[in-house]
Amino acid sequence: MIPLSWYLILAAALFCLGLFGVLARKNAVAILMGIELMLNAVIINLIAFWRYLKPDQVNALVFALIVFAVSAAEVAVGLALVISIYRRRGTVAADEIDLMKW
Amino acid sequence: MTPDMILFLVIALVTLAAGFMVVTTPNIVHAALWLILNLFAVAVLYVMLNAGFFAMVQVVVYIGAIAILFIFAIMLTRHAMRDSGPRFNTDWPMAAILGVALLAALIWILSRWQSFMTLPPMLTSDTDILRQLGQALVSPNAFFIPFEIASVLLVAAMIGAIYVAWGKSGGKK
Amino acid sequence: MAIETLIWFVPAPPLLAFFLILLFTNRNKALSHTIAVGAALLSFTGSMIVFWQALCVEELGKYPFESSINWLPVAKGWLAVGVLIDPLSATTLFFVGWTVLMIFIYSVGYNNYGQPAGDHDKPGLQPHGATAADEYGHTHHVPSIEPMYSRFFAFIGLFAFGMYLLVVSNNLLTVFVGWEIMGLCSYLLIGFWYAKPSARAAAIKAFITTRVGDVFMLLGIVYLYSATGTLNFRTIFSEEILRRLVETPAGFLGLSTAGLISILLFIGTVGKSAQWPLHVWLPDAMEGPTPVSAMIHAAAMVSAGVYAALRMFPLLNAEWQGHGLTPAMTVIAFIGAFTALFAAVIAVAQNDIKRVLAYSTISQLGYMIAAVGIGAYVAAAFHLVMHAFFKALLFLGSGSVIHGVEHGVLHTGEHDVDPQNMFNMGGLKDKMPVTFWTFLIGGFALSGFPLITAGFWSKDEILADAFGHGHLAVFSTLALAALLTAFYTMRQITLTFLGKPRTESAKHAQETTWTMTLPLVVLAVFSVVAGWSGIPKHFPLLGMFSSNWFHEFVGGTLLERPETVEFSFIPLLTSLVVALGGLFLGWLVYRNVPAGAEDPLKRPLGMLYTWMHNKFYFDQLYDFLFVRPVIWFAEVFTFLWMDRGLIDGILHAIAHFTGVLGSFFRQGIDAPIINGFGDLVGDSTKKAGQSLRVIQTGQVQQYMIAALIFVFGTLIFFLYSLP
Amino acid sequence: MALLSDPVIFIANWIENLLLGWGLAPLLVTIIMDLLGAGIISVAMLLLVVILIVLERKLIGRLQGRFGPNRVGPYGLLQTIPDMIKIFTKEYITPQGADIFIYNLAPIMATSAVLLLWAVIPYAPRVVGSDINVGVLYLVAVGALGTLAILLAGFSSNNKYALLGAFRTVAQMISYEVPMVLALLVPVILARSMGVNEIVNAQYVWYVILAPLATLILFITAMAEVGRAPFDLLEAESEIVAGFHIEYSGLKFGFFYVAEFLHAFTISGVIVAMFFGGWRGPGAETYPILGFIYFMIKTFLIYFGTIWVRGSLPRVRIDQLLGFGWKILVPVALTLVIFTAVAEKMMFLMAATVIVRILVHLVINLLLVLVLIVIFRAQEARRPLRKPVAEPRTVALGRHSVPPESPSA
Repeated sequence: MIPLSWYLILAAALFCLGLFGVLARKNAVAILMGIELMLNAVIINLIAFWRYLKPDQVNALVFALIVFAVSAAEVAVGLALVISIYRRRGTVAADEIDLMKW
Repeated sequence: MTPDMILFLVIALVTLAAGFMVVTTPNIVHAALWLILNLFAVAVLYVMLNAGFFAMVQVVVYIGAIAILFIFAIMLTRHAMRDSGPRFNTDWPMAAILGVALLAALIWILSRWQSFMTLPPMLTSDTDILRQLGQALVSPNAFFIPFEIASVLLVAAMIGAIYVAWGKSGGKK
Repeated sequence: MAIETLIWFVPAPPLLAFFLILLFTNRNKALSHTIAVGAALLSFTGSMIVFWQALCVEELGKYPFESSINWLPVAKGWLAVGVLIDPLSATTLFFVGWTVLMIFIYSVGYNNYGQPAGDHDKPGLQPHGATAADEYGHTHHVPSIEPMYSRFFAFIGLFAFGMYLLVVSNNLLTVFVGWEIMGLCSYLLIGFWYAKPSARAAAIKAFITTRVGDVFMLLGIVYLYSATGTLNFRTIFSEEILRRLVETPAGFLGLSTAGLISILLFIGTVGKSAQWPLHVWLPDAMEGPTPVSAMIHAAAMVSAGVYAALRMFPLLNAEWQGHGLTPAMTVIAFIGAFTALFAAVIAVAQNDIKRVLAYSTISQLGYMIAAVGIGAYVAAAFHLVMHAFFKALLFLGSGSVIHGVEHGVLHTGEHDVDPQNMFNMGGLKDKMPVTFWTFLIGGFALSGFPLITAGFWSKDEILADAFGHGHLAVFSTLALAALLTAFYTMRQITLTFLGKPRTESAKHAQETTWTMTLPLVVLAVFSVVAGWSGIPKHFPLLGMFSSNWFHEFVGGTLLERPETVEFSFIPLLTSLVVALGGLFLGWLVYRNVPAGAEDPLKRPLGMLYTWMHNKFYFDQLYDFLFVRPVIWFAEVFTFLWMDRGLIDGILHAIAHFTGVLGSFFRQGIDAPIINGFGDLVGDSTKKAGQSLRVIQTGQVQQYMIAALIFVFGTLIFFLYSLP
Repeated sequence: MALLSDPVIFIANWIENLLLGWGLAPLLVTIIMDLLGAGIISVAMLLLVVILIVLERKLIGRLQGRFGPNRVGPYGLLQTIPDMIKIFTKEYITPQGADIFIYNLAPIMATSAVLLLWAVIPYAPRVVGSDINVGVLYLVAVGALGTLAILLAGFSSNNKYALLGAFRTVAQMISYEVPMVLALLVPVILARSMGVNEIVNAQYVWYVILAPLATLILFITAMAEVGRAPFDLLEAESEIVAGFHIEYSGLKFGFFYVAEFLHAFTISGVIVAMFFGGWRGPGAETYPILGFIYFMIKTFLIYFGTIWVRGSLPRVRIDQLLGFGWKILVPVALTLVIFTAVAEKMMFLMAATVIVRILVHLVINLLLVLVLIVIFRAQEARRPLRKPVAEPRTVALGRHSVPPESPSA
């Protein structure tokens, strides 16, 4: 029997990896991938909590579903933004997209 | 050390390794592939959590839609990807430190939680959780509104994505 | 429609016409005069209806038509304005309506409606005629249409509004408003041909001179209001208010309040009715177009003066016990009588046909004022009406004559001929028959030709009153004036119509259009028949047919009906003698004056004639006494000394001081302290921003890192603050 | 007897008991059994492809008025053997600048994606790879894998035609996945379950009768998914030389080749399981071997239908393809799902009999078909006829054909 902590630690590690990706990657697409990793970690957490704490209630599952929907939407819009930025500026490097600087 | 523990460790290893590759590999296409592998592993985790439905949804949504979108985006921005610059930006050590610190903090906080080491309760086989989920999603006194809002969000995201990506040279797909 | 409401609407149409013409129809001449005459016709109809209604009421004097509305909120309660129709105003309304309508119609012809536009006419100048080619190709010089045709009708429309307002109003305030409106219009109309310097001067002269009177009248009104707290006639003329006014002394020359107010108001009348010593503006007012002259002298302004005097009659003779005049009445009677004689004397020596009429107007007004002065209320009103008719007739007739002669001038092309000088006329009887006969009737009426003309009855009544109440001085003065009146009237008629034409222009003069002759005929009829309404009862032979309706009717205005004087033959004979004698003398002296000859009276009278001819140098006197000092005061004292020297000096000093102060503030306080502080804030902000802006790299990931570090800080803080 | 009536289960139980007898842990035994079953199924399917290839080539030949392979073996039935040998012995060409890992991964993914489909399709009563309760979703998910494989292949082989083909494929597949999922929802609604096994078990009446329109849609979309004619744009030789697998050679190409054929067959199997009652047939419960036979027969019939379509219809343009998918199939499928769901719910509430249920669903489908036909007519009427570029002329002189006029004469 696997204790809950394993899943939680796994999710935490995955989340931190995604966070690192988001913070450190140059490529905007890669940043979006990092966000996907973080969302996955969240979903893992939700489902693990459902399984271990409230297996007879569907709330956690509903939340997981909504996280799915949100992540899909986020990826669609994010990638569209990346593509249009690429169209306009010819780059997808996050640190070159700094028009908002002083 | 039961087999499922071994299985879990293997899967977790795959997951973390794939995730690490995702955030570190210089080739962005490989990163996408590692992401797919990572997603698969996560789907297997769902299966191990008796959430086969979510495993399937994971595969359909993430691999069938999101990963494909990623690869599309990568290919549409390919020769920006081709220029082999540094994979990280200048202050990646700070990011690494932050990540590790966050992990430590999370683990520390979790370890202070009393039900940290709980074991999974036995699933009563007669309860079809999927049926409950479906009914909860459409029953007005449960999660009907969030469900609808999520669908609206999806539609809005679709329209917005098409609009944003619709440059002077045609649409995205 | 209730009669009171109708009264409200009587003055409205001309005002409406004024605005309509001025604002909209200024371009379209036909539409303009249609609107104006239509408005006059409306007012005329209204006033006739009102007059008829007034006739149908018994004891109108006690129960007049009156309605008023609250207009101005004053300290306590409201200042009410309203309309009042009592016998006096009804009668005035009657002749005002007729004369105004006639003058409007006349104006159409006088301003050459239907003629071509002038060759070189300019706005502000009289039309100089145009060349028109007939079907045979011959070019004729024909009169040209007035360039400012529409404007003329707008002005006389406003003028008519003022007159109607003055007549129907029931309180001194609106009377004064109408009064001033007429003053403005007289200014505008006398200066109608503003390109002529003489017209400009005359306009200014008329305006200023009448202002002098108006100021005093305003003083009187204010005094009256402060004394009684009301301006409504019937309230003022109530017993107790009059008694209070009489009993409270004014503390000025021992006059009572009533007396002082009367004199102040009367000065206004003097100004308006051109009594001596404020008579000088009226002859110069002849610079305006002839309908204007008629308007001013017959229908409107001067009558307005007398009308106001009659209106205030109960106040004037408030403290009068029947015989022995009050100081106010003495002044009035004296000025009236003197003006009558004085103006008549001047009139004898004038050559300009319109000036003669102007002076005769002054003297006739003198008659009325004198009548008012001696308390002959009904006689004054009677003469006012009659005079209005025949003087309007005379003026319009003279205008017609001038027009005919101008036509002749245009025809012959001798432009040095003054078409208004009687010595350039003569023999027009055959050229312009209608004008001649109507003018003759008017002249006889003016000179009081016995029994048939209206002037005879009115003038005779005044004389009878003067004699009957034993004011022999007034009586003799008026009689002498009557003699002179008859004389110069006959002189005018003879010089103008009888004898031989003295110039080519006179030869080629021709009768004017129907729009000008029709009013002449109508007015002629009135100036004959109107007089029969006032034949005294016990006049020999005729008296038994007469009911002396006018006396009954107008006399009813007053609270105690004035009794008619008992008949005596002396005034009757006097008037007969002076009228016929004057006429005969005039014909005798001027029956055959050859062309280019000078006035036959010149040699016998000698020095006196020159004085008369120059109006006793009153203009020069006023010029020396008032105009020059005022000009000096204005240009030297006020402008140079006061304005330039004192006020500007003070102002410049203040300005300089302010400049110094301002520069001190700028240099000493503003720049170093306030600006310094502001700049300090600004610079420090900028420096801070420059030193801080390195944080804003524009790279979202660094932002996220910063945010996360902060989150960690808070997280750790809270975790350590946990138990 | 049991062996004859139900060989698969019999053998499975035997081996399982044998292993347990060796004293292995039950979990380990299950794992071994699963692996064994998976291996058997994969091998069987890959061998089945041999038959499929011959069958298809012969049928296409017939449909096109020629003989097809007829040299090797009786009737050329063994034609595939030399082909296989040839393909095995070909050289592996790896284009320069190709992404080796992905380049090699793609064919394996393509084949395995097809093989994975068989994990949830029941061949016979109680004979199913794994009876998961979200089988339909599993089918869709694995279909996504195939898409991914093609995309990777096109991308990794560093060839613009390959990339174009991949893009086309992905666009086509993603467009047609939507109506396919909707069409798959209809049997799910009817059977009130997402498990393929339950759906098959619930088909006392074949769902093709209850939902013919859904069947048609699934058929069309399945062909599009597979990428067979008339939807074989991913390998439109006239436009993009050979599509995504232009750079592949030897066995790697063979993988794609096999994958395509097998995919078509698999989809037929899915259609059968969804709408044609799967293994259902007279006596199938008692003799499961019959069920297997029924299933194969039905599947081959459907497969024959696909071949027939492929042989008969020309290839469509890409815009026609996408327009048809998005403007017609998606709305129709959506309407159908809604109507079916509502009708099903109502009849469930009023406890209607089977006959009424069938009739109502039939009426709904027919109505939709009618509306569809009306819409088609309207569009046809609105679209202007394209005038032909040139008059068709007989090139060869036939007996009745006039001689072509020469420009000089």
